[in-house]
Amino acid sequence: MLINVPESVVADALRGIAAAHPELTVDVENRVVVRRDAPVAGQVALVSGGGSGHEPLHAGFVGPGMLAAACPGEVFTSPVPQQMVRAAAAVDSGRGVLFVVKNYTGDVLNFEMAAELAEDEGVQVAKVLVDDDVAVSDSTYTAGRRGTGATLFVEKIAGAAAEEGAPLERVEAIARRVNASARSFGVALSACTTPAKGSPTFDLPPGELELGIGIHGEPGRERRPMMTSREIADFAVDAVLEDLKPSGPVLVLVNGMGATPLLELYGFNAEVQRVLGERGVAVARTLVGNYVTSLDMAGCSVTLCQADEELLRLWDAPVRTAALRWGM
Amino acid sequence: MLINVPESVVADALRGIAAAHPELTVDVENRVVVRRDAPVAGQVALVSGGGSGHEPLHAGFVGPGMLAAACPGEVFTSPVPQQMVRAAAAVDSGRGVLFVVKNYTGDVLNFEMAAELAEDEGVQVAKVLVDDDVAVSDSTYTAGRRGTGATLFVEKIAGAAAEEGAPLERVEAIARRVNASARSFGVALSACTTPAKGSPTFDLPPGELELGIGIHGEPGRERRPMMTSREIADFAVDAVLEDLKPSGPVLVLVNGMGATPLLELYGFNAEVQRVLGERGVAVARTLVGNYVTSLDMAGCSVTLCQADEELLRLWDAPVRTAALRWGM
Amino acid sequence: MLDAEFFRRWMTGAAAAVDREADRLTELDSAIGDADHGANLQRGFAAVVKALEGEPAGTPGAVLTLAGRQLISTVGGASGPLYGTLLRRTGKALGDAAEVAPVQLAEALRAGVAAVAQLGGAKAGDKTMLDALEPAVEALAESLGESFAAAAEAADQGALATVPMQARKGRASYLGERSIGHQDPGATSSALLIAALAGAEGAR
Amino acid sequence: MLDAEFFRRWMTGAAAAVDREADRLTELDSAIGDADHGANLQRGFAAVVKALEGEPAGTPGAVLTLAGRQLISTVGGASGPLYGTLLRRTGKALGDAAEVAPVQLAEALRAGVAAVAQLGGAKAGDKTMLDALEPAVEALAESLGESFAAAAEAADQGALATVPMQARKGRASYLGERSIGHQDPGATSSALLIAALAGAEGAR
Ligand SMILES: Nc1ncnc2c1ncn2[C@@H]1O[C@H](COP(=O)(O)OP(=O)(O)O)[C@@H](O)[C@H]1O
Ligand SMILES: Nc1ncnc2c1ncn2[C@@H]1O[C@H](COP(=O)(O)OP(=O)(O)O)[C@@H](O)[C@H]1O
Ligand SMILES: [Mg+2]
Ligand SMILES: [Mg+2]
Ligand SMILES: [Mg+2]
Ligand SMILES: [Mg+2]
Repeated sequence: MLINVPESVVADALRGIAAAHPELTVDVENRVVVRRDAPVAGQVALVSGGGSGHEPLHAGFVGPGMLAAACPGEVFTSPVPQQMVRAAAAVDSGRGVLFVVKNYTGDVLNFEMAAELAEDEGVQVAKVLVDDDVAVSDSTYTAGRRGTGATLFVEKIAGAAAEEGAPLERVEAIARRVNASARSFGVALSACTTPAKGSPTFDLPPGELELGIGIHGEPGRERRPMMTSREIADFAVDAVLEDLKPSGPVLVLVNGMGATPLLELYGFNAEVQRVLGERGVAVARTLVGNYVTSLDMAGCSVTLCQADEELLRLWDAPVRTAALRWGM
Repeated sequence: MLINVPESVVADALRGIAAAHPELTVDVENRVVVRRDAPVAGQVALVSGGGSGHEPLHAGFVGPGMLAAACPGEVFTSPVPQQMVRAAAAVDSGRGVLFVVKNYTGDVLNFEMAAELAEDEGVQVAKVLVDDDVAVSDSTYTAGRRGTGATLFVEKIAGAAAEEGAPLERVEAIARRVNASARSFGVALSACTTPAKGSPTFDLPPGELELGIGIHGEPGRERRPMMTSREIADFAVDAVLEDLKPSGPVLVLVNGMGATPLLELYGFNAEVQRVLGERGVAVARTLVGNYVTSLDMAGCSVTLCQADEELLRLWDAPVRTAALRWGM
Repeated sequence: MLDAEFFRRWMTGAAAAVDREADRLTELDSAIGDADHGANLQRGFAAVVKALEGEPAGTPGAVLTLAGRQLISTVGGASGPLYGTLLRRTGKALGDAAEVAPVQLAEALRAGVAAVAQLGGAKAGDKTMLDALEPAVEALAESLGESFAAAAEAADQGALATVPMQARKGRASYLGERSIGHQDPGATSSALLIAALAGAEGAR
Repeated sequence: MLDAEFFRRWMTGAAAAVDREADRLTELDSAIGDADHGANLQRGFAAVVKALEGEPAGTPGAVLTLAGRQLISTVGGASGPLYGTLLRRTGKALGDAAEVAPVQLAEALRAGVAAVAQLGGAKAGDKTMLDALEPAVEALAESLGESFAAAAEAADQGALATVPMQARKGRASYLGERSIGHQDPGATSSALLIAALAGAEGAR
């Protein structure tokens, strides 16, 4: 690993982000990344956060048209409430703050505590829970579906609505609509190595893969002998479609887990597009890259989001962040 | 690996690029990626290419303000002359074409043949050789320095000059100036796995690293016990500075080799900035990310480019490609 | 009677135990979670010890609420708010008496564990820290707060009993049946916490 | 005399040898290069065989120039232009005679190898394909073009002799002293090419 000591990876990364992105205000000690012009008068502010190790999520999505602030926790560990409280105070223009929370017990509990504390301080807070991972059945036997790739869609699209000046209830409603319209499925071709553990989080022989993984280096629901890109695309897309049943065109995110070469990821995208074509699903936009990662895990995930005209317009709206940028 | 069969990885990736980027024209069969609006009247056109496996280089840099076309070869194998001939014909507006060639025997020979053939077809061709890797001593005992991270600087800055309408000699001169002002040094924390070989290209135990690697999965000049991010930054930056001796502010590229998590790469950037500060080198701009990769290799490289006002202005100029985009 | 010193010893002992067992906790978490439980608690209890060092003796309740707040503000993850709530609520239930009777602690702990159950929505058998905490609280109550050793033993047994369970809460639940056969990291750290309580008593 | 059929047999034999030895060539290239030499030549010679199948018999010169053009347009890398040039120049030197004498081939090959040396700027001892090709051409010339077997033997020896050399051209040169101790992949494939020549003769 390219680190100093496991204890300092997050602080080190924040210093590195600060140096590379003068358009961000980085509070290294308190672990809050804020767009420099915050609070922006008249705008609802989106605040997200979660464990580190998923970069560019979330700090790479801070900027005009997307997040107002991000709160990185330790690696794969949700941030503590104080981070979100501080972030909310820094970005609230008086029009309220939307917390974008990936559905993990830790994130839910810490953001919940933060919301209470921030409201005590007079900030109006709404929350949206992202839970798009169809590999987890949403039942009383689980902690509910995990938040994975759809987080990018929620943050981009609701962020665009906030940038347009929409009020908190509307930004929240749009965020919920995006989450409700999006589903993901992920596959690991290797485990990942966390700084704290220093060795792969699980054993996965080269000839096997894990289907239905999350983004925390955890094993998936099922292990199988290695499949081809074509077979993986069939499996992942069908898993998503079975649950989503889109009636119109979709946004597609073909996401790398961190160590899958872009060459392979684009090849996988070709297969994803093929299956979608075979299933009669029209594609409105496609994004390919390492956006919601799991450190150095090899693998990929597919997220589909059914997009009506409004969502599509907000998706296309200008955005200016470290990892996602267009139109400005 | 996330592939179908090794033989089809490049074609598969090109189909995936075509699906994700409607703003590019992708000739899958002939392996040429062209910006859709080419040829652009009044503009010199930059054409680059090289072996695949370094994505987003080069196809991810095709678009307004950067390359007019890219020619991807097989994995780690330079493209064949016909690709560049075809690309040159597709993008030449009559003002000539600049071939951006990384200094490897294969690339040099194939681009050379292509230049002859393209000139036979009436295209005015100039060439710039990128050879920035200080790990290789440039002597009669080597094939000369490798072209690595500086390629991004050359393509961006010369591309901006071309976009402004500069004539071929000027675009060529600027490209040469960027290359002459830039140096790189790379480090591998793991080998990479090529589709054709299917196993790591060399054995590197977890507790060791290779100093002075290139971007083709080849071993470096020297193997050492694992170093910290801080130590690696000291070593890499000093290796570059010893050779470059910059007298003014520099552009910094902190580049991941493919499998190094962005979290670690940003942390490494913090260390790179620290050394530069200690050595009294001013930093004008910093770019952090996986841009010139070696498939799934873990590791990083540092490229510094001394930047006068003109180069800085051209660096800041708008660019709109899959991997590098700002201002439009 | 148990004074503030006793509760400080408990926290210091818990911190030492977590330090010693951090790798094992992380290893357990890497089998059915995300490989951070050891590091999480190490960070948290180190902060607890540091905060306690900077504070005057105080009361039993103050010691635990301070510790709870430290965990909440330094651990993150699921275990931060849960353990933080456990200690804060237990501390609050102890009020501001300078000394508390063991039976009072037994009662207060029951309230703390109930708060954990409420916050996380888990119940016995879900393969969580509750599977160690609830038996410990029961054992302590049965002995009218007198036998911390029995509580520690019950917590240990409870942690062991998570091995054959299928997780229904927390990250391990994502694994479905594959969570079976592994001991829950949180239940394991809970057993350490209760063992540290017994240790604090032993040192009286 | 050697007719077009002979040269087709040479190319087909070379393609078969490259196919058979592809993994070994790639393995050698992974030690001091970029692990693609086997795949490169497989792709190239498959194209050669396919192109030859689609063409009428032609002349010895036409067979080799066609093969050379195929290599240039399908291999890429360093070896594509170099082997392509070798075969094209050899073919050109043979002119458009329907049959050529072995001594003519020896002469033509010498011209082809010289063109490789000129294009790549390498010379004997640089640890490249030239270290197999040049001894082969010498041996052939010495036997007045009569002993392809001697040429193959010389090429083999030449390839083996690259083991202790430090590379001064191509990718292996980046390794400096670490390139010592490995056989050069290009010299190895050159030995296969010359062995295929001997094989084509044996099949006469
Ligand atoms: N809803 C819950 N109720 C009670 N305990 C829980 C719950 N969810 C998780 N836990 C406990 O938390 C432990 C994991 O803690 P930790 O690894 O620190 O957090 P995270 O899962 O966020 O990485 C689990 O082993 C389990 O005992
Ligand atoms: N300048 C040169 N002159 C002659 N032969 C060369 C030269 N450079 C490389 N070679 C040969 O090419 C071989 C490598 O071919 P290949 O692996 O196909 O290309 P690449 O190095 O581009 O991957 C080397 O083993 C060497 O024999
Ligand atoms: Mg965690
Ligand atoms: Mg090659
Ligand atoms: Mg955990
Ligand atoms: Mg090679």
